[in-house]
Amino acid sequence: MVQRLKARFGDAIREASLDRKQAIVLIAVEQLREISRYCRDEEKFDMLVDLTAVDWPKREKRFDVVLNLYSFAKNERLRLKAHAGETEPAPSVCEIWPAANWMERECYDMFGIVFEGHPDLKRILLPDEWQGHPLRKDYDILKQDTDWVRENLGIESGQ
Amino acid sequence: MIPVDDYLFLSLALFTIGVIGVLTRRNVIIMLMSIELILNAVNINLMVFSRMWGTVDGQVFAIFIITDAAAEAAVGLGIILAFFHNRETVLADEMDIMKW
Amino acid sequence: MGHLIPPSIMPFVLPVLYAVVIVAVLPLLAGYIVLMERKVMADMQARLGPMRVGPHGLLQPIADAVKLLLKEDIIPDKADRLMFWFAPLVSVTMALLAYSALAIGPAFQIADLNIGLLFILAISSLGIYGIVLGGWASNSHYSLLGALRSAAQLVSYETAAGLGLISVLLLAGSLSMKDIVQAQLDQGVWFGFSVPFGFFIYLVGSIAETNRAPFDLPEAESELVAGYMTEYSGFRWSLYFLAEYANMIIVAGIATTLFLGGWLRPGARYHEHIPGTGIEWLDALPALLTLGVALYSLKLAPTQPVKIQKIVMVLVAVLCLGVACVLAGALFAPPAVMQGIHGAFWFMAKVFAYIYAFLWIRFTFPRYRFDQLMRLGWRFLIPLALVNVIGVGVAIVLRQQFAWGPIVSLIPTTLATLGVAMLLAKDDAPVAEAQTAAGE
Amino acid sequence: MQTLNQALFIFFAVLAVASAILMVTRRNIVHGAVFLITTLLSTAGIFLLLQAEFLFIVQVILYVGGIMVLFVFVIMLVNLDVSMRQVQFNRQWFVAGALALVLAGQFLFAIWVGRGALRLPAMASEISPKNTEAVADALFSHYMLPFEIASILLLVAMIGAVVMAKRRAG
Amino acid sequence: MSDERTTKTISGMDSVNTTVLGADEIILNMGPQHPSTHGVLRVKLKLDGERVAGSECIIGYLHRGVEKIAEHRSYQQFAPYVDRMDYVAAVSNGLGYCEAVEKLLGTEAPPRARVVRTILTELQRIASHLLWLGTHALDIGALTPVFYCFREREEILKIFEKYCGARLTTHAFRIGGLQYETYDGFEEDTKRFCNDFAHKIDEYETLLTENRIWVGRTKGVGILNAADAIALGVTGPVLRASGVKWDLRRAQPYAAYDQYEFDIPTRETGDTYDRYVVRMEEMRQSRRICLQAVENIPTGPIMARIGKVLKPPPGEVYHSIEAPKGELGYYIVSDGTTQPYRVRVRPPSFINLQAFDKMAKGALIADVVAIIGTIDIVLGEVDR
Repeated sequence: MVQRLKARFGDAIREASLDRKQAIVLIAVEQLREISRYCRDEEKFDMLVDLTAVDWPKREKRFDVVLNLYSFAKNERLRLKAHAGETEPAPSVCEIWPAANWMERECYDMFGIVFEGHPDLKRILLPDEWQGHPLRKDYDILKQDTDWVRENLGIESGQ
Repeated sequence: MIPVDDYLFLSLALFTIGVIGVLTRRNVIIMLMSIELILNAVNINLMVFSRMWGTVDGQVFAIFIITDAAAEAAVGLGIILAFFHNRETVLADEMDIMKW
Repeated sequence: MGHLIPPSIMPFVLPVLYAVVIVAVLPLLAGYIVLMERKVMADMQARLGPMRVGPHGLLQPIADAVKLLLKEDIIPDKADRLMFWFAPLVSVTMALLAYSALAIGPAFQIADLNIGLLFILAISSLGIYGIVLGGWASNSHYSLLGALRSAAQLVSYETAAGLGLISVLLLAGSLSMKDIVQAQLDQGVWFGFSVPFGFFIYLVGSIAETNRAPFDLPEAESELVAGYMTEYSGFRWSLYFLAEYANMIIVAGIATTLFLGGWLRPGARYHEHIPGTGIEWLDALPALLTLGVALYSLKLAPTQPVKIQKIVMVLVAVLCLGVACVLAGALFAPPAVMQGIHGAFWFMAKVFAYIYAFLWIRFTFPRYRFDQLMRLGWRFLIPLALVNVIGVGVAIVLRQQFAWGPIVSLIPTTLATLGVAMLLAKDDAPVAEAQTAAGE
Repeated sequence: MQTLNQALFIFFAVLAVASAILMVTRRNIVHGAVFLITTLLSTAGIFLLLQAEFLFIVQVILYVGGIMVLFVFVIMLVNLDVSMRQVQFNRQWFVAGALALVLAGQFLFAIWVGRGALRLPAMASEISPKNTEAVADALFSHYMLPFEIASILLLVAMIGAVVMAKRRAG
Repeated sequence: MSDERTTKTISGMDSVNTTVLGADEIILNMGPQHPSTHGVLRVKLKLDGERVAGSECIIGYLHRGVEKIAEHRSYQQFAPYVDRMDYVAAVSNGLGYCEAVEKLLGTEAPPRARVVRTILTELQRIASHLLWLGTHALDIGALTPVFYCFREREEILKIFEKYCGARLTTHAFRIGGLQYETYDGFEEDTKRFCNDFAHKIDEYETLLTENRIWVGRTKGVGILNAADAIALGVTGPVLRASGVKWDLRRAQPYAAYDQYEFDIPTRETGDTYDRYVVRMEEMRQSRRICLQAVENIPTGPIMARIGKVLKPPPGEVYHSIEAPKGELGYYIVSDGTTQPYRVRVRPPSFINLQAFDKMAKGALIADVVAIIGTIDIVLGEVDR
């Protein structure tokens, strides 16, 4: 399956590996949308199980956008990973799998990854005016957007 | 033998109030209500004379008037609703065009 | 006693007395129906219901009443103060007024109007104003929607219930409650059995009319949060509550008088007994029943944990014992008195049975959606009622023309209405898909 | 019995006239509607005084229970508070009022002339044929045709209302 | 939902009636503390008269930042947090997490532990479905089923309490196996529960399934066809009711599910009634699994031999199980230290709730309540 992918997209496929018997394919973030469309149509990965991100602050392209796919026909799972930088936006896969809508909003809310092409990209879990993205490694666990808390809840936040 | 005049005076009073209501008020619903009032005044008269002659024809006719009032109210309110829906107003003065 | 009171107001004394009794007893009765409802609901749901206040929660209604009186009475600031105060008043007065024509026992009736039934229908149809104005005056979006919905529901189900009643009136031939019961005695059959569909339609119509059970949409907790009663609290809210339960009792009263033979003892036809000799065993039933209740509460008294609960149980036992003696004593009194007392007992027994049916239906059926409710009312109940009325008319003609028996002539009517009911019910079910599919 | 009867009549008459006046002058339509309901109920009371029980019931059920519910429904659906602020009386209210009073004067004169001529029979203790039966007989014997015409009238009104509602909702 | 058309209020009296008849939609706000939103979910409904024109779910009221906490806790310390997410089905959360970490470590729980885990998870599935049935029926107006369901659920919670001391957030499993040996009456209790549960289900069926009003209120409401379901990533009973025969316990068996046979109920139209039937059938299947499992619980150790301090080799794993609400997945990235570098939970309720907007379009207000109930969401899991 990896050969077919390499034949189709050439160098966009960075590397393919197996970690604990689970297939992982690292791809270039620019090609994310085309590769996702390919996986869904040709490779029958018709369900986007999960879309999330992992923050590696030390790398220059710090975010890993991770897509877990599942194919009903082949009863197989595939994980696409793409390195995305802090500033440049990642392509949104909402048109391919509508399920990605809320997951991408959560990634934007927690990590600050901007998904261009997303119909309504705004915070989903935190209040809209909240400053900062909590799941980033540099966002200390005790830190809180104190001014939002003070002005909305009227209490001096405990931390 | 009670004189008939008290009832007639009463129905006259209601009748005049109804007419004043129709003529002076701007709000269409109040005008419709005043018409109901006038019909009611007429009913009282009918009842009095039916009681006087001892026959029930007056009462039967009163029933017909009430059914007519019902029909008239239904259609009248339908028109008001349709009008309000389009022009957002209920005042007689602003109902100046036939087709909106 | 007659000469004591000046003759001019003599005819008014007895009705006023009855009226005072009813207005006094009603809140208590409504309170105890609430307790009965919570107890029945509890045992249907495998739990106990109110037990804490008084033995087996017997004092719960008093506790509720006191709580409601003490509760702060909030009026929304932009509410229309006059209407806000006036609306619950309307619904309570209408509910109480409707009692005047209700014939509790042969003797116990405030006013035997010869248009008794129509009078009650007219007055209860005025109850709508209490609800609609209440919803309007509290000036909140939710209560207005609730008020409009309940008004629409009441209006449409009133026609259905009214038509259900007409089919009985055709048989009874008169509007006055006393004559209807008399007709049932003469024909020897309760109208509930001779016109089963009329009874069914009236049952459904009355449930919808008092906003209960599957039709309690106006105060459906899940969406409109108590409908028109949302903004009311404290005493005002209890007025609405009292009106609802009073309506329930009235509707039960009408159903008992028309369909279950008012104050007639079951098997009343063989009633020609001579006082003091062949008293049918059925007559003794009321006395035995109350005696049983008295003994049961006596047995329970010692087991009550708290001292005052013991006293209350003993009190209840004494009360029941007294009622049992009165009922037993009446057996030997002249027939008029006996009929009066036993009549009242049987009437109340049937009313409570009917209300039990209300409660039972309330706890088994989920709630109707508003459009299904309307569709059931207009597309199913009213046509069925019309067919029923026509059927009964045909039956009466048959009876006069070919002198069939009262029962025999009604069988074709019931079959015809049954056929129509099936026909109507069949096309009801699949409508749900079509309608939502269209909405998709 | 006579004094009670007179007292009741005066009570109903005063109630009717007072609430009619209030209805016409009120700025808030809902109050107006409630006052109209009191007027209708008091006229129903007067019907009772005139021994017309069936009419009392028809008035209460049909008029107050039916038509007025329609009115209250419409009042609630109509945007009320804007109209409350506008001027309530149209410009020519003075001329209209005067004309109405002139008309009333003529009627008054007509009644005044015939004062005392007509008499009501005494309040019979028990009306021989019950009022409802009598009305029913008349309705279905002499007035068969008008009865059918009335039903057609109602049918037409219903169809009109439905068409009105459907067009609006469509 | 960008054009925020709120009702135009004319000066002075906050006019209630402007839009009751008006053409423009009204925005009805089913606030966070609405009685029937199963927790703190706020739904902004755009209403066109009685029909729902559009809806937007606003969540986040119960967000506790579980994933952030995970990065500062060791693997064992994080296990109790997992129960707090879907507090209605805590046991299956625990199972998912423990199995994910075991996969990360490359070890396997011993057979006895796997079977006991299966039994407890299936009991939890029945308990979760019972709670769903009770509250769902209550929303639609049937007052009685909720008490029957809670009476049965009480039995299951008693078994949990006897086994691990806690009823709701049980933390029953440990990474590598089980903490406690099964108490001696465990088999009898489960058998007794399963036997008398059989006719209890029939009791609910008679109360609701043929009930005309129940059918009227649920049939044809909130329809979701198979294609939309898959596209929206919906899983669990909601997906099976739309006609997709897929269950992780059969597709990718975990714990001891491969040893038992049970069938997967599916329906075609995917409306509220079908979801109700699917879940009722699932309760019966879970009961079957429990009975088969209780028959032969293998003897042997209940804990795999792993050290006190867990230091999984760097790398990542994604493991998912079939929770009562749908596919519950754990994506754990480890950097070799005792604390996980990143734990991502794939919450079934969060993604199923996304399908709410498609189901609610065109429905009536009363149906919105039924649709929220039928997706069976728990806000703890939606907000994390």
